[in-house]
Amino acid sequence: MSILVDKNTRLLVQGITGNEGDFHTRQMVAYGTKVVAGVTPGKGGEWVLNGKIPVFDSIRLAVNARGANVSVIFVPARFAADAMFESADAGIPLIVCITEGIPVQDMMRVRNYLDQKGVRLVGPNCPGLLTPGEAKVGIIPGDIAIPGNVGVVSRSGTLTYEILYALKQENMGVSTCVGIGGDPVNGTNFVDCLEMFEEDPNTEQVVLIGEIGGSEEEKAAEFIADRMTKPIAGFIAGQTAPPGKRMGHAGAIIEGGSGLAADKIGALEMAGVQVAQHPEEIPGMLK
Amino acid sequence: MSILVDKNTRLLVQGITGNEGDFHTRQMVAYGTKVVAGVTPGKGGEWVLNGKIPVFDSIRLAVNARGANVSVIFVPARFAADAMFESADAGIPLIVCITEGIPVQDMMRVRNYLDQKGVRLVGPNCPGLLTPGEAKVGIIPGDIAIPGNVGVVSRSGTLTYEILYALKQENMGVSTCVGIGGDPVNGTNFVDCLEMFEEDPNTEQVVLIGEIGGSEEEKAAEFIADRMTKPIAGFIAGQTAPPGKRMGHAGAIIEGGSGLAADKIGALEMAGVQVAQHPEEIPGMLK
Amino acid sequence: MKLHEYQSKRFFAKYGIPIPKGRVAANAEEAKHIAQELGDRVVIKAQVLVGGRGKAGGIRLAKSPEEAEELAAQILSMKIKELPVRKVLIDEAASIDKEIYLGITNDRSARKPVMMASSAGGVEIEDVARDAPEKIVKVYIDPLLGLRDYQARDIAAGIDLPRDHWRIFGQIANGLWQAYRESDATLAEINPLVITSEDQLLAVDGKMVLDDNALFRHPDLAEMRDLDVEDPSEIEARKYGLVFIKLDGDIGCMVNGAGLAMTTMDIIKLFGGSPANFLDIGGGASAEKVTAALRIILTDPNVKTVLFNIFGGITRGDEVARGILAAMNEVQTRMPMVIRLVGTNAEEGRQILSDADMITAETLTDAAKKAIAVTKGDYVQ
Amino acid sequence: MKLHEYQSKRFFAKYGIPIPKGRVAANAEEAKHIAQELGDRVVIKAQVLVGGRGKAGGIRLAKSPEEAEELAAQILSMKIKELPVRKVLIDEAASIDKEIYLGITNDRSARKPVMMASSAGGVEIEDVARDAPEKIVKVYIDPLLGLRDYQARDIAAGIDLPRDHWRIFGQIANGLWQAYRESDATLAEINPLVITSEDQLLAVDGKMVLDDNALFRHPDLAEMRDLDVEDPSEIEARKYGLVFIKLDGDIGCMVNGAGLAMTTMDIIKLFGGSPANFLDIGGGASAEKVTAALRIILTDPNVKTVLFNIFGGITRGDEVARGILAAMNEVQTRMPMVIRLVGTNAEEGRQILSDADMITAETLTDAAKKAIAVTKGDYVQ
Repeated sequence: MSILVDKNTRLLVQGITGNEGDFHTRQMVAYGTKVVAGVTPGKGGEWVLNGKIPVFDSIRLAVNARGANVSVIFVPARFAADAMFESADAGIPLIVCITEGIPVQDMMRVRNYLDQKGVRLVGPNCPGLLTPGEAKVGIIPGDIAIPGNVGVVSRSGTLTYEILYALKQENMGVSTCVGIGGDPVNGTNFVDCLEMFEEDPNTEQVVLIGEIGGSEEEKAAEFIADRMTKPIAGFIAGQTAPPGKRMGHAGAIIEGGSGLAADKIGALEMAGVQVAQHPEEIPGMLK
Repeated sequence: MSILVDKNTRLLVQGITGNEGDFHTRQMVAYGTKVVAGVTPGKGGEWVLNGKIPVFDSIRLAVNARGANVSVIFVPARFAADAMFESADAGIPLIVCITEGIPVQDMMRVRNYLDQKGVRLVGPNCPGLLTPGEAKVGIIPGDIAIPGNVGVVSRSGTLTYEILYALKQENMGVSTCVGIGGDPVNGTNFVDCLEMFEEDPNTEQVVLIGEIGGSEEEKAAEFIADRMTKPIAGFIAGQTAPPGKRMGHAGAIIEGGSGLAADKIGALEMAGVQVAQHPEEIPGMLK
Repeated sequence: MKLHEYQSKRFFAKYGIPIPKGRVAANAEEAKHIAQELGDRVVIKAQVLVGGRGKAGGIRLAKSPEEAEELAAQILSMKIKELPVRKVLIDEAASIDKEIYLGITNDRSARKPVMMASSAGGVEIEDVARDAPEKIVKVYIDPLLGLRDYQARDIAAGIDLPRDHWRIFGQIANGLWQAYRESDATLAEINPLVITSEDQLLAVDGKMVLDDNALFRHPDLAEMRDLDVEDPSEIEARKYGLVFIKLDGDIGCMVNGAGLAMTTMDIIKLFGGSPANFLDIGGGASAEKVTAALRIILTDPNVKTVLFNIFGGITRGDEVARGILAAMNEVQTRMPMVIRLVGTNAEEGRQILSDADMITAETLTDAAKKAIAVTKGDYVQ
Repeated sequence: MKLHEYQSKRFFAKYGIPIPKGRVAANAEEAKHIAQELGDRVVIKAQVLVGGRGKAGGIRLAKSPEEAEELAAQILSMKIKELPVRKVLIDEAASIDKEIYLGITNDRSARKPVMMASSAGGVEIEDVARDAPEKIVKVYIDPLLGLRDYQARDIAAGIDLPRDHWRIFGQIANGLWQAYRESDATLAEINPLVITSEDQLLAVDGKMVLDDNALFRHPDLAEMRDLDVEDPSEIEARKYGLVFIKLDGDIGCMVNGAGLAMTTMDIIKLFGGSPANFLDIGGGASAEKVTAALRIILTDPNVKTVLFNIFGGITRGDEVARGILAAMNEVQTRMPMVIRLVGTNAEEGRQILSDADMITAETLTDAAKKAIAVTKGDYVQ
């Protein structure tokens, strides 16, 4: 068991013929993910990966022909909003958007539209999803995690890999790892993932990796205090970040005294989360 | 029993201090409708109808103070879309818009937004609702109908009165009369009303008054054939209307050979509806 | 309200849609000058608000300024479907490889704008819809979100547009959406959108119909209204807030409410008469409106009788009757009148009118039958 | 990206927001001319992209063109929070009866734009939020629908604006929404929006912050970027697609990934060191990017050690190591380097780097401790 993606995932890749799309499609296929179709407008009719995967001009055509149930987006930022609208309109229930640098007003429109349609979005500006041994949707390296009972949710990319790697060093396995992304307006948030992990019978404990900016960690703390029964270890990046500066991620910024790491750590600890001083402490905090 | 409005209706009047709003509020109150508040931006704090009804600057204030559950709109066409958005955002579940002449692109935005919010709209460009003996919401003259078991739904105004009047002459009573309005894009349609009448234990038969333009009568015919058990009498206005001309109502136009009265009459008759040659035949068709 | 081709195309151009170089002329000399400026081959196009200009000879190709002058003179002296040609558009002639249809209109069932395209351009979309509906591609536009890029691509793919045109087609589709949106149009149409022999996309003909109810937002567009297209009595009626549509019968109708007005026409026909018009005087029945309406009806020489059908509703019947009498007094006509009055105090109203020697009726059928009898000269009191 | 006051106000004016007459001057003489044109009393305002201009003496009232010249000269010679004043705005002075705050920003929790207003204008909204939050009125805007008229009225009522100003306030609020929307702003603010003693509403000061990610849609606005506000190394870094933020420690950091880069800084601090910067070199670790990043780090004279933290992920560790070596070769520095490499082929990578006399580490803590030791001069191999 797992959340969001598993061996029943039938994946469609938006922007499959671009550099990123091509490279990561190979990685995903190599991992065993069922990639059923690609979409690149204007390249419909081609086949990629040595003729294994058909390319379509539109999501609707791809869905009709191949029955995809998850879409992963590698298209450039200026086309990403349209890509999400297209997927949502074609009835894809789960969209994973890897693309970084999408205008925030685009994301507000997309998120509000997707909410109306009941479509789940992971990202944007995220590494995607990994259910070890079953499916890899996005760019998380497949070889740094083994199947197991730890659910991982994170706003970060390589920092997430760091955690997965540290867990693997201790021979601890992962149910699903969700990179929710570093943008200020995104899809699935911490609370959504915690709720799914709480429900998932195969997840026995959870790692939550937050960072400065926004208040999603505080909301997660509230949810944890109210609803979570499974043990949680956490880490918050950016304790030394200066205020008013975007720390790489568009969402990682301390504004008007809010979004501080200290506040987030405090809130999580109050909710009973063990907060690590550095990522390498995490495995030791889990049972 | 009845549909949409009854003695539990707590009505709010948008545009209560205008000529139309003032006049019809008096009529509605005289009929016994519970008018709990009025809204006219900039006139909050006043009281109208000899100090009986408080006026508020906004719907939210009115709803908070007086708990309205239906809103009726008498504001000018250029402000009507905003009035509907405001009511919907304030949580009013049923909006009745009397205003005529609202731009159709406004109505497309309003209707799509209201659908998202699950808000029901009756109108615009309609005479409103009358549940005889219980509530009058809009401009249907109260004295031309008596309580009874005939449900009436109509796209027209005075033509509807004509039917109510004809029924009353024969001492036949009405459960609820719904004027759905003559605009091409509106809220509640024939099928919605037929569905409610079919469910309403107090409605035993239905009168449907259509006119040229659009295809709502054809859809009604389909619904009647599939789902209605109660007897229906109908009338379609505009058999002599020339094509390409808007017959007063923005929606009453024969375009590109569609929207013809003959097609609508044919469809209804196929569905088992008795279609009258003129309105005065209607009472005789009912039991 | 319809815009002329040249107005529509200019409006489209504001939104980045490529249109041919061209200008409008009101006389042959101007047409010659414009043709000289534009160079070799020009098209002279009658600017009238009806279809079928081409068949009527209102669109001609000129190969020299002199020919342009001559053809412009011819076209400017024409009437097309009874409408005088007051202006011609002189456009640079395009060499056309392929013609596409692209339009947006309101879909009332879907309650959304719909963009339609067809690879069979240059003919009326209604004809394509009838003869080859499979050639029409449609996408519905979310009115809160607008046309999305992928939808434009879906259309391009659907009409088999070569891929190297997709990008520019997307811009044109988006421009057309913006034009439709910003003008509160009910129709915005490029027909044909051509691929030229230089492989460029070009909007060769354009048409816009605006929502009369939204013209308050577009005073600049409202000014473009061409009154030629309308019957003078319809224009006159609009001034008084009346809706009047002329028909070819002999019984003038004055009714409050559009549905009831149509019904009144229908019932006249049903009993063997013929309505001379549709006329909705709207709510109430003020002396001023009745006067204006009566004057308009009486401009029609075919009218032999006037049938009033007023459902009093909230307005009292005696007041309506007095309004009618005041109007009669003002207009001073000997035209026979049949008046049906229903509602509060209707009886008093009918009495007032009877006393003034008018024919009154209680039911709709009665009123129609009396009006028909009067018209045929066999009415007996 | 921030716009200057004069740029923001000009942009607002396009959307119908009333602003004072005024122009920008780059020297005192120009300032005098502008003051002459504008008449009696003018305000001279330093155009710098930091708050606190007023307190620093960067906003002054002049009662004559001569005084304007003098004050402009003074202000143009100032530095405000280390930023040189290169331009002054000369505005007609308004007589102010009341000051209001009106702004729009993104609410990340609500995922919607939020319009905020306060009757306590003229001070920073953050201060109002802290000291008198009840004075702030907020409405959330549906991003698909836009600001609705009733929402602007709700705001006007909420800040107790006299009713005779509601209509014009509605226009200003709608203009501000349009300006925010059309420019992809993350903040659009009028502070103060004043009621003048002539009872007019006037946007006396304006501020816009644009979304860097959306500048591709706004080339005209992107051109307005004022580079003075940024550290030169941060500007340099952007050219190479790097994100660099200078800090005041002595351990230079080069990390792939923003979260990991923050974590690297945190861990340095945790073990008693002090990071000299945040630097995210993004995905992979190409020789070109590493070279540029290294050069930027080395421009900081405080840097005593550079810590590389590269989580290889899909990129192979030996390739990363070779990239680093190539960069070293290019830059030619003797700065001590501590390199932590994880991922596929990381061991091979570390071997390559060891062979080249660099200090390598396997864990993050190990790397941080080694870098600190090197910096303090007590590193023992």
